[in-house]
Amino acid sequence: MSECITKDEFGRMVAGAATEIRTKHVMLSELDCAAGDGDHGATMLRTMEKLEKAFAPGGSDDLKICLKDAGWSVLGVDGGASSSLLGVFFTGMADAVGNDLTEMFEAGLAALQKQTKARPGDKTMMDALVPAINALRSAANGGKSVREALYDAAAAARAGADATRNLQARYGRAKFLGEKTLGHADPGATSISFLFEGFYNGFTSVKGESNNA
Amino acid sequence: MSECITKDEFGRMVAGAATEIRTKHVMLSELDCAAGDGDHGATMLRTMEKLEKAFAPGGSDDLKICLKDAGWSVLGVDGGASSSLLGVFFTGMADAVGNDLTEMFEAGLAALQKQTKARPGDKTMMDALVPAINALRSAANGGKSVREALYDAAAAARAGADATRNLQARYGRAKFLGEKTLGHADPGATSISFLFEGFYNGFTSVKGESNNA
Amino acid sequence: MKKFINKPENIVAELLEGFALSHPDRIRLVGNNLVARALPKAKGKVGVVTLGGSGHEPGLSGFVGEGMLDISVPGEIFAAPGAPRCLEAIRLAEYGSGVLFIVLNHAGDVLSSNLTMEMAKREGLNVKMTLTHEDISGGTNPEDRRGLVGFLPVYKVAGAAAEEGQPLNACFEIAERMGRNMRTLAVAVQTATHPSTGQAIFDLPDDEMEIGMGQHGEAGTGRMKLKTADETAEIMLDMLLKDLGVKAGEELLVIVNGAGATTLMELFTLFRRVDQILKAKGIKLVRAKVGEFITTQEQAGFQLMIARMDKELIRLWDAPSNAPYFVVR
Amino acid sequence: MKKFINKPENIVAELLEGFALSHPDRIRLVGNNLVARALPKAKGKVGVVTLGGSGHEPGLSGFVGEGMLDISVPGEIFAAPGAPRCLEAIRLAEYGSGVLFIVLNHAGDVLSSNLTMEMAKREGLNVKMTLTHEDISGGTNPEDRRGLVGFLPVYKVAGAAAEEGQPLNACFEIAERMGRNMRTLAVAVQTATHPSTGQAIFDLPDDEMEIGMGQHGEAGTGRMKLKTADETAEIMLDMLLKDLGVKAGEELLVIVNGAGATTLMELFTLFRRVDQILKAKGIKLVRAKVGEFITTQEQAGFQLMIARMDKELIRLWDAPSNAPYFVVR
Ligand SMILES: Nc1ncnc2c1ncn2[C@@H]1O[C@H](COP(=O)(O)OP(=O)(O)O)[C@@H](O)[C@H]1O
Ligand SMILES: Nc1ncnc2c1ncn2[C@@H]1O[C@H](COP(=O)(O)OP(=O)(O)O)[C@@H](O)[C@H]1O
Ligand SMILES: [Mg+2]
Ligand SMILES: [Mg+2]
Ligand SMILES: [Mg+2]
Ligand SMILES: [Mg+2]
Repeated sequence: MSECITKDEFGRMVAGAATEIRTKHVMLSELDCAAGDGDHGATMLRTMEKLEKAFAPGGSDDLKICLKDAGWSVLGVDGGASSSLLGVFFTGMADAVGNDLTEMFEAGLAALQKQTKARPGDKTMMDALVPAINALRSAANGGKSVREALYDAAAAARAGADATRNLQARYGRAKFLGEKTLGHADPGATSISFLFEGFYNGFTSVKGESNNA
Repeated sequence: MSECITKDEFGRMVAGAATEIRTKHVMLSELDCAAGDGDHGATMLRTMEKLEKAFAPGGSDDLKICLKDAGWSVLGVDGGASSSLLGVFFTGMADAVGNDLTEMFEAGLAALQKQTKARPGDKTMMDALVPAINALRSAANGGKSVREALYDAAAAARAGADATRNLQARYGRAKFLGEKTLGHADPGATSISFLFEGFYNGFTSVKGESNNA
Repeated sequence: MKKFINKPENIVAELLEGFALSHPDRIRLVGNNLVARALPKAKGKVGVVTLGGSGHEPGLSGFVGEGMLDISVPGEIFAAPGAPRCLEAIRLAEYGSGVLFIVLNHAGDVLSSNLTMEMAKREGLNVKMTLTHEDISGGTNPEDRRGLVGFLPVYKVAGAAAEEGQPLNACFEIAERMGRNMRTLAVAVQTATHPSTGQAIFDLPDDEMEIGMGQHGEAGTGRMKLKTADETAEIMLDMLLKDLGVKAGEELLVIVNGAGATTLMELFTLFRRVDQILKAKGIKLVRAKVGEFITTQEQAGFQLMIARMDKELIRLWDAPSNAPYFVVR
Repeated sequence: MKKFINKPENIVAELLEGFALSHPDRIRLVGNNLVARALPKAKGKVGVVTLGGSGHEPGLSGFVGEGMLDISVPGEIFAAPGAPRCLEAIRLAEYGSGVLFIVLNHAGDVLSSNLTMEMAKREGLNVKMTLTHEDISGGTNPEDRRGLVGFLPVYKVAGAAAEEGQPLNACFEIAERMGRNMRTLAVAVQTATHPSTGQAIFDLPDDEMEIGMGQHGEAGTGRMKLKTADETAEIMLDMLLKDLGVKAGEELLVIVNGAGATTLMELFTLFRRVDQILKAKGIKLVRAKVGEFITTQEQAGFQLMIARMDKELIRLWDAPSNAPYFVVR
């Protein structure tokens, strides 16, 4: 995998992610109730609305323009930490359009890491995002296809999100809860795993293929 | 009965009434919770404190002065309707000192009736007070002793208070509750019955006689 | 009950102490726990006095100040003060031109103030009493209409008139005119606990609200399923407009008063709908006040008040005040 | 949940609409639901902007007005607004002498404001950001100290400095000085329900309170049995005085901020004890404010804030303001 992704392909990925979030947003809010303020599902729904709108038919055909638009409008979701962070992430990806998909994701991550000190282990979205992007990189270095890479990324994100159950929060609202955050997966990490699951579903959907890459 | 009452005799009546209220104030507040604001017991306790103080040893020997003092300080209990009404009642009695006990009570009632339109049947303290004073009058007219008169008055007050259970409140806070006041005795009427019970107990106490008049 | 209090019997004394200490430049306690201005009014002006139970803070003492009340007489929790302290307040508020005594229609308060008036007259004091009774849930008999948050405009306009030196009769007429032209309706959704007894002051099922609930949990007549903000505002405003007979083109003051636990967020939402309805009917909303002016502990619900204003009432409503909970520049 | 709302997704828009309508002479909504003064500040003065989640009314938009804030950027319920609207607010509050951006230390707000600052700098806007973080329950690391009701004195003194024409650097220094000299501690006894989800935001046993509870139910460290008003005031004031290192003879501002369902009655009772303790220690209580400035729905509890004042801070605290929920004559 070192192909550039097209606007349509990324649009399908976004649509897949939006479907995933729409089916699971209640669970995201429930997770956020356990150690946060219960709004994460609602914020993710609004975030996906903005993303879909940026890739809606009739809009620009330029992936960079679409991603910039997506980033800005996700920043404008006004939903607290997660929408700001995801807005930064998509804005960072936009700046790397022209490079391959892995590089774009890496650029998004780099932008994000300028805004937050949270790293894997801190029980935040980073616990899903960093392994997912590492998986993309390994897949690319190993010559796998985009489809295969996205499959690996989704699996890594899910594993990372699941593992947050055993961590104590050190960032975001939940940090003040300390030990009480043990036993619940981090909502932000969980939604990242849904996003990557959806990216894969969306990327593969049109080709009508089965899920086993 | 047409004797004048002495300051000491009235002081004993007050002490008897205070004892009665002190043992039963919780029940008064509970009744007031059912269809009022739950403070009647507390107000009655404070009222009795003031009354006792007005008749405390070391004070004036003049019944008129003691009763005026009692009335004024009960008005100052700041406990809502009942302490104002009782303050008026004792002030009215003070103005009639020199007459016999029945006439004093009647003067208290007359003063009270200038301040409230409530009459027997309206589910207020009047439902106990009016029959009690009527009983005093009958006893006096029938030539009974003060002790006998107070015994009759206590019985009449109790019957009057009990009967309020079947009435709907038309005055005081409870009037807004309408039918919901059915089934509970009126707190103010109940405390009037305790007062008369106590007046009798107090009047008879020093003579060490039994309760059957 | 989860309240930050000490001994229940000391609640009123302690809260008054704290209130006065938090506004040492404006408020002091005088005589027998009366709340008075730190700087008394100039000689020759009419004094303005009120009375009422405690536990409703900032009502009523929060409105003592230049341009509003001279003295308030706080009673025990939810209980009217007796006549002796009211009389004391009136004597203190006599600056040479008489005293206006503003009384909210509640049984205990009326009893005390009638007694106070008798005593004051016997002493030759020059006092006029005005009664507020604008709660339309009481039915059509004015005696059954309680005094709710309508005390606020009455304090304000009568207080302003007194401050600018109007004579007692004029202050009284202004208070009465304000009183005749206002209507209030309350709704409750959640009970308060009585701070002295720790008991809930009423019960209400989880999905119900009660229109017409009084200041102390006295029941109203309108128990119904919980409604949205818009529906609730519509029902209540409709009743108020009808009762006051408001016509298109008239000018209204609207007050939305939170009962204690109902948020400003909700009060703003409700007010927004009131504004929309008035606009649609061509009625002019000329002044508004949204907040907590008289509360019942942590009760949830609110009072909606409307008042027909005229030029002079608006002028007096706008006049300066430095009452701690009603500052007007 | 018993709240007067309509559709949960419209809460913020509707409450802002109602807020603006209830103060048409002072407040209007501009741009993308930004809360601004009806009459913008004179050219040549520093603009003052803040941001923060909704559901905490009157905080933060209730303090927009002459002498305080120029624009506030309200987010969704309990959620920081994103950078785009903050940037819009800063552009609008640029009257020719730069903008002071006051941020309360909460994760989402800091994230948005850092992004906003980057964008503003890229546009060449002249902005300085000041962070409030006075919640001592967060430990000793300033990053872990949240911004609680301390925003109020910061808005007030910086707003007054800007209003009187001080340059951006001076306004910034004043805000920072106020910030360095203040400390807050919160206690909660009863949860709020989240108005959008209807869920309780935390649990607390019937006989317990929690010292250090944050603005949105973020847990503190001091869970303990419910105490009396006096005991609670003593524990909390002691921690605050130690942390700020207050010595006899110094001058303090004290704020007691109700969380929503805690009554003024209780706040006055608590304040009374604070005053007594300070007197006993020879510390001067020079200014005080008791009321609801930032709430968390119908949560019960309060925040106690102390701030070391100097002559200039007192002068600026006393300066006039016409912000709807902080009027100073
Ligand atoms: N500083 C941070 N760095 C990375 N992720 C964060 C940070 N703060 C919060 N998050 C993520 O955001 C999630 C919460 O998102 P959300 O509930 O939408 O925002 P908020 O906490 O403002 O209500 C957390 O579960 C966590 O994954
Ligand atoms: N107008 C009235 N006339 C006669 N009695 C009254 C009147 N109003 C109230 N009461 C009596 O007072 C009692 C309530 O007393 P209390 O609870 O002490 O006062 P409040 O109602 O002010 O709290 C009632 O039960 C009733 O007997
Ligand atoms: Mg959240
Ligand atoms: Mg009672
Ligand atoms: Mg009472
Ligand atoms: Mg949030």
